[in-house]
Amino acid sequence: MRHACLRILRKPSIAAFMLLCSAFAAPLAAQHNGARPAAAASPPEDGQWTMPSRDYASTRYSGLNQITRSNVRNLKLAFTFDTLNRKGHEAAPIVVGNMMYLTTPYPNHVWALDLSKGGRAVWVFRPHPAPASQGIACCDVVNRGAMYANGRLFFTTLDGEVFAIDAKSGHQVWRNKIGDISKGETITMSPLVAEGKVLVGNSGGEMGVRGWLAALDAGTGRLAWKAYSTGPDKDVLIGPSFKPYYASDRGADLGVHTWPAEAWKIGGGTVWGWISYDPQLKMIYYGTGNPGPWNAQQRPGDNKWTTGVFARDIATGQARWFYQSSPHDLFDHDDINEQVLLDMPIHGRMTPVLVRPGRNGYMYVIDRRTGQVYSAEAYGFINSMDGVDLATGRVRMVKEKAPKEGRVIRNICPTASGVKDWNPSAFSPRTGLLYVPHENMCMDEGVFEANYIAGTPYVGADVKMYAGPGGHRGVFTAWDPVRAKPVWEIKESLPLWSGALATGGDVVFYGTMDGWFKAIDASAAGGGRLLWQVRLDSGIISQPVSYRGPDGRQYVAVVTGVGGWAGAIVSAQLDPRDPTAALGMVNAMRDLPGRTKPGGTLYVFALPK
Amino acid sequence: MSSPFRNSFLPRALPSLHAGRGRGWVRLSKRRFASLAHPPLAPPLQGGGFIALAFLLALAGCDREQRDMNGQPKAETAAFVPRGDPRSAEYENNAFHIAQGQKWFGWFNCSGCHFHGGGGMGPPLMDDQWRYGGRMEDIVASILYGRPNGMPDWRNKITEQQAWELAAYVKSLSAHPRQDALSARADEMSNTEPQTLQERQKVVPETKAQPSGEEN
Amino acid sequence: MTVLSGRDLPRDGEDLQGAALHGRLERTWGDAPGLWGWLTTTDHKRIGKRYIVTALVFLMLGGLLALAMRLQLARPESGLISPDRYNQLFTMHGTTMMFLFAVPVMEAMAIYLVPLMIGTRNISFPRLNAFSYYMYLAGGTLLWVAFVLNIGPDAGWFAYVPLSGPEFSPGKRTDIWAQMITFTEVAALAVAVELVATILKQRAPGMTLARMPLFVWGVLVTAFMVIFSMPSVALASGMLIADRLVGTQFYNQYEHGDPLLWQHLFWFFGHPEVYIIFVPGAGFVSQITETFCRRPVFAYPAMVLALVTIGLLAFGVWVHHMFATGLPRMGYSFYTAATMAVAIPSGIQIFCWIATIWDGRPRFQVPLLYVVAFIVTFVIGGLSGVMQASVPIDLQVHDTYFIVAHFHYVLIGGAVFPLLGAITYWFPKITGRMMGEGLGKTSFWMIFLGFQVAFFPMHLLGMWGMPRRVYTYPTGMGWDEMNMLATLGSFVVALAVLLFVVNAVHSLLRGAVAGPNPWDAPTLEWATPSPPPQYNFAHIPVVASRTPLWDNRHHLPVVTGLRVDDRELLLTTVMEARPDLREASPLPSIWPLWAAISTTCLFISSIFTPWAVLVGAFPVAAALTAWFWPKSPPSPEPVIE
Amino acid sequence: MRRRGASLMLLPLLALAGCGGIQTIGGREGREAALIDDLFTLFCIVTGLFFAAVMAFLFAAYWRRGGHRADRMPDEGATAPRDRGLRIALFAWTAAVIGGLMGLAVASFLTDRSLAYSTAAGRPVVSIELIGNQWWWEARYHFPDPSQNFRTANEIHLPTGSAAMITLKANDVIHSFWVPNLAGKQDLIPGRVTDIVLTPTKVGRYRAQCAEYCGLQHAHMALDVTVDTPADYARWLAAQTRPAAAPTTPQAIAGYRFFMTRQCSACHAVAGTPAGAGVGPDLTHLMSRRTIAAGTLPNGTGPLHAWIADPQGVKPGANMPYIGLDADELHNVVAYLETLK
Repeated sequence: MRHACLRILRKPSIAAFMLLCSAFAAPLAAQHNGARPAAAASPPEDGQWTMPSRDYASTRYSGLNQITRSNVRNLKLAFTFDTLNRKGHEAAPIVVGNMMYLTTPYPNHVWALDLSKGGRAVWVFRPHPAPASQGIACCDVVNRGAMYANGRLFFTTLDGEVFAIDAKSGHQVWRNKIGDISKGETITMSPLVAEGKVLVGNSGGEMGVRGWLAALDAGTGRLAWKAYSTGPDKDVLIGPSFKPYYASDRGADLGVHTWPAEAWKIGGGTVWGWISYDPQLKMIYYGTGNPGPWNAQQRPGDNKWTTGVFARDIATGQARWFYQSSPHDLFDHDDINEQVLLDMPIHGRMTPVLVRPGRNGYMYVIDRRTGQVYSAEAYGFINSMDGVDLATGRVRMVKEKAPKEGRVIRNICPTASGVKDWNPSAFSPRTGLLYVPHENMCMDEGVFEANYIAGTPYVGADVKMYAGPGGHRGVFTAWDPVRAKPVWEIKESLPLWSGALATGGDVVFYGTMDGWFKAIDASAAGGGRLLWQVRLDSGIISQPVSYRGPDGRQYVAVVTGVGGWAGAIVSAQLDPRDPTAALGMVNAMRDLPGRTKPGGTLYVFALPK
Repeated sequence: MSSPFRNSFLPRALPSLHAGRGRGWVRLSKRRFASLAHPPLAPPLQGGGFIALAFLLALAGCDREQRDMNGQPKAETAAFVPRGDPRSAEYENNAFHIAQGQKWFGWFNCSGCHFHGGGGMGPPLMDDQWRYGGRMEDIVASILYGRPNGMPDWRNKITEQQAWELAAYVKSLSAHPRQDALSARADEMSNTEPQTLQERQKVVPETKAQPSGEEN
Repeated sequence: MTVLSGRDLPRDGEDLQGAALHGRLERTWGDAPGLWGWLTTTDHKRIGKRYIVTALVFLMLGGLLALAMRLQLARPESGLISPDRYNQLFTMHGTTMMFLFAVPVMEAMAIYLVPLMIGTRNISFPRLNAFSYYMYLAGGTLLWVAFVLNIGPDAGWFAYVPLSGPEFSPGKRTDIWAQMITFTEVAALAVAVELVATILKQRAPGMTLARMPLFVWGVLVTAFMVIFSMPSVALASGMLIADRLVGTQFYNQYEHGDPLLWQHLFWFFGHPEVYIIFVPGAGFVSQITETFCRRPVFAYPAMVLALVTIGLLAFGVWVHHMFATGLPRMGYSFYTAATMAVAIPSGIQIFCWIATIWDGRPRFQVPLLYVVAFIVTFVIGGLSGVMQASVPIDLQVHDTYFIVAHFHYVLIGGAVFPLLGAITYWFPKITGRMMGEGLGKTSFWMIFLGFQVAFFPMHLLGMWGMPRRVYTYPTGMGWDEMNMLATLGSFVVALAVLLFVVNAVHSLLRGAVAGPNPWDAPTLEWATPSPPPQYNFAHIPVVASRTPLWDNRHHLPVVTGLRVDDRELLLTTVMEARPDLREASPLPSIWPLWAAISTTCLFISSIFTPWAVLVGAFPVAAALTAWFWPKSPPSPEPVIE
Repeated sequence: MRRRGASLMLLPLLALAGCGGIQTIGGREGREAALIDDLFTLFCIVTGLFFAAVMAFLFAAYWRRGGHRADRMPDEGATAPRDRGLRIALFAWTAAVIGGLMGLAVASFLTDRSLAYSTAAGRPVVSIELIGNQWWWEARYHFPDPSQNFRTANEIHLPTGSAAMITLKANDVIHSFWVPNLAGKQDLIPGRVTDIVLTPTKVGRYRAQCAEYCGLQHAHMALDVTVDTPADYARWLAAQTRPAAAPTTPQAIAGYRFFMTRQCSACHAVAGTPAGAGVGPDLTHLMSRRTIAAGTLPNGTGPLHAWIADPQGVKPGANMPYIGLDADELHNVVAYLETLK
């Protein structure tokens, strides 16, 4: 009830807000490229942050504009909250009304904080996931956040269970175990709830699992449909409505015939990243993970439907189209990155597209309706691929950089973690730019025959990563999706593993792995000017959010707690003397233990009253 | 411990060598000698004298090279492996067993989680931190019976001998066995500093098992 | 008679000869009595004898290994020897025969014979010579002690990586093998340098290059081959040790090292190695043929050219060991041609020896019998070698028993038969007593026939598909009978070798006393008493032909005027052997032994830790400093003072 | 001596005599082997002639006991004319040697080219990847549709009359692939990819054996080569592509359960079951093979029992460990394996 009241009360203020925004926007509009979020997928600003991606279009844009380029330097700490967990915190805080919800890494606690009481914990939900699941989580025991819908909070646990809990009381509504840790399946992703479905996929592409995306009924938790990423068409939910744009994706049972016999059963293609939803087309968009094992010589063929993006009907799960960005993936280029749903001019016509910074380093602009690739330009340094052929949709591989059994291939750029890993970018409708936190790293890779034993890693590669050209490991790029080129770049010493946040005050936020939380001038003209930064207790790999607090002020919240694939050297105390540790990431992160320490604290900032 | 030398035919002069027998000295067991005497053509020991030979024998340490491929039944390993299992010494400083362990380490995907000792999904093995104890017996127990925070149990997937060999290899990651039983590198992508050049790590007797997260 | 003039110092000459000269020379050149003298000696004959005996002991040991292998292979699926032990056996057999017997024994014979054959008083660098023997002994002992301790190498005498690398050969087995290589390389290189210097600078006046006995030519060619080929294997084994001990990546294909690098380096040594063994053998054959046919070897220039050609071709054929590795096919043709070309000088030599017999009046005593056995056997081995030069044929017979047969025909036929002949031939020179002819002939026929029975069937086994280096073979392959035959043959050979030893020991004690020249041979070593005095020659002989003793049967011209109070040697010019300089030969010294002991410690401990190289360098440096500490003014002086 | 010479003359005949064997270079059952065998025969004849010439000269010299100098001293004047005859003979001999060698070299080169020609020209119908392991062979059959690919161990099947391209890789140390009845050998070298073309011409079963020393069990690393008619070969392919059938008898079911839950499945794969490990031989069609343990034992109930009960007794050092099954487990597992037809 109270929520409803609040909402009604707020409405006028929102209107006023919008007016203000457009007033500010006027001077910017002159150089605006015309890109805007898909209207149906990005509701007007309500000061809340109900899902990690902020909206179905995955903009991660908060229209709040109290914090501006000119006053951001006055930001002060409003309150903090220690999660008592010292693993990698990748989750975004969820803000609904007066409440903030925080999910932690394994053991996947959910904290409810009352924002009206300075962030005091109201309740904590402990799901007790199986401890053994820690042993099969490839890259730290992370969790990427919960999602709020209809008074319930939906989240997943590492051992493969989906929970729905009552947002107010913290009582469990239902739970459903959909992952099997004995096969190596874990779940780390944040579920997406839309049209009464909870969409969850599995993790474990390094364990020889078979990837899938499941839709559970949001009310009961019962399985509505499950779409595998490999195997026969009926498992992949490919039917008559499947009309991929490119010829290489057409044919019967490609999920079987593009694999060696049986290999598709353990072939990966997990779904552990971001899902976007277009309420107008009723289609979801998500990427599939890498095929397993990493050693590509063990799986000749295109390895459908891994490392590509699926468009599916949300009601039935039936596939509409598919685009494979790395057929016969050589480098673990999971294609699970976010897709930002935009409407933007293509050849002079406003076209519904999704923009996805691919893990392989190409910024794909794909037609949401058909799967046609309009452009795919590199947004980072790549030497293992030589562009995307827009006629066939296939990426052109550089032969010399293809890993071969028995010989290390040196200086492959980008690394297995890609030009950009899971950490999501943000889109600001005010500037029309996409803010992409990403990496600039290269690797040496030596592959060998991997042995499949259920529930154990299935990789077959030794990797050593290191900084790419220039010696910096991270880049924060402002990308113009229409003109398909970068506007400005910020070089960061460490790879960027945190998400980005864009705000209506033309400030973008991101964090670094050594604990700096930074505010940057979002404008194209600003050139990536650093406006403000603060050093926090631990590295940041989570997703900053912005919301309007009960007091009407704009807050910016971020969780520290270094970890994840890149930060495991700190959170799991890996030994830097083994450069291949953590799939080669340790080699690139040897200096991290000296620059930060494990942590797990929520920091909330606001302008002084 | 009963003397393993009872059945040996070494001259009386030698026991002075045994007096200082720590980890480093050779165990001259009956089996050892059986295999020494057994080859049809142990050539005549020319020159040198027996004492010198015995000294060399002690120096060269044949246990280190003994290739016991059999792994025939020995006492069942109990759910936790008691201290002082005679197999500890037998496997820990034996180059062949360490090499076999190295092979199993790759085959059975130990390297998938622990990589080449630096850790990843699993904890590092080349440092001196042992969550569940760093003795051979503890390591074998960890391998065979698993540990709650993610280490799977391998009781039914590998043989006991393989577990002991794996433990020997795991110990060699921290350069713990005799230097002359260690190997420098495998024919794979270069990774850690060769064990032969590493500092031998201390074995911290046991650190309390640390559950991750606050509740376990 | 040339007289070397000089200051008023005691010199040999008309004033000083006979017993008085003998006494003076004995004092100057003699060793200290007893053990001390034994340890400090620098006499090439004493060290040569030690070398020969040690090498022959290794021959016996290697032969025992061969017998064990033949026993195991006599029957299919035999359980007599475990695979682990068998692999050590054949590795030890190959290693012992190649590194501890064949090369050392040839160099040992040269150490003993060359100074005598070219008419000088000692080998050059005699302390190095002593050092080399100790190194050789230490290397061989290291290997065999390791084998007795069940840590014998088991990766084959060729030790192909990655099998011999750190991953697939755990423990110290291969390190011991590789370090044994280092020992024997040091020893062999040292001897090679001594021999080259001795042959080029210490020949008797008048012994121009064109008058050198063919054996000396063979030794010269061999020594150069050693100098150019052995560093290759020392490098290879050094890199192997580094890979195994400190984790370098020379042979790790993952890190862009290359297993084939080993094969190239090893065979770049390994093939010349075969000729290093054969060329001195050919020298033995030439000397024996000459003596027993009463004719100088036919077409001396052709023989010399053939030896030199073989020496050169030896370095262009190594890839024929690698035809199956998949290197570029066209490149193989060159190695086919080069390998076949070796048959040309060999064929010329064979012709010349037979022509010498044809033209002469051969006395078929035991040494010449061995020559005949050599010709028959070596020709078979050589012809089967021509077959393997062909890439397609090699692809079939490579690594089969056909190859085993081939190289035993070449090595036993080409080196061991001549060696046995040579031992019989020079036995009276070395010991002063003749070897028994009857036992000699018996053992000859047993060895010769036993050898054929043992090894000819292996050709067939190879053609029938039996691969090498297998510890057993299945029944029903049709290999059983031939294997049994080979085993029987090998025991006949063993028995014959035993007879040979019995004969040698018996002759040593009871043999007929030989004069200075019992065979009426033409070369200089027979111009001095048997056994030779420590100073070799009372006066340095002067040579005017290839067969000085036949030319001047009773009055060998000599050169006098060398100091008798110092170990003075006469150095001559390289080509024409004109008197050039006199130089003092070093005195006996214990320091070569200490240097060898400290080097041994360094080498052995560097198997276990790389720091040994650093720490161990100090004692070595100390020993070498003492060794080279100048005690008298450097003395090369012109002949005419 | 004479006898030896005679037997060497018999070499070509002996080479032919090897025809009957399943592992002999005189087999001539493949195009390549026949080419090499022809060359081998040529070499035997030519080298045999040279050997005969040398022996004849040696015997002549032996019988002659020539030389007319009773004082055993060389006499330049007297030997000069004789020398001239010998010198001419030496030149003639050298010319003969050179001529013979050149002839052989050319013959060898031509044969080599025609072997290489078969590599380049024949678009291979069969494409097999053969992988050498300590101490067994893994064969992977490749097809344009990768889902048709399958693996087998210690055996290959080839059709007659078409060229088979065999790609060779080594997993650990150097091995060498050699089917003497079909062709020469080719090494498998870690880090390199080599290949060889086999063109079998005659139906039959041949034996290949590792020909490069590869460690402890080098002696027990055989490969069973079956050359089929194209029709039989197609049937075999079809059978191999099928996954394993589910076991039906209670004993086999018990064995299946054991296999899937115990040590077996950590190393071995059986297509169509959860066992997908790749470090040991693929057992999907185990019972269609003639041998087990890389030719160490014939295949069959008894040998399977023996092998599984104590692999180290049969093949010491092999990677198949002693597991210590009790009698029931052993019978069950063998019963299950016997269903893998």
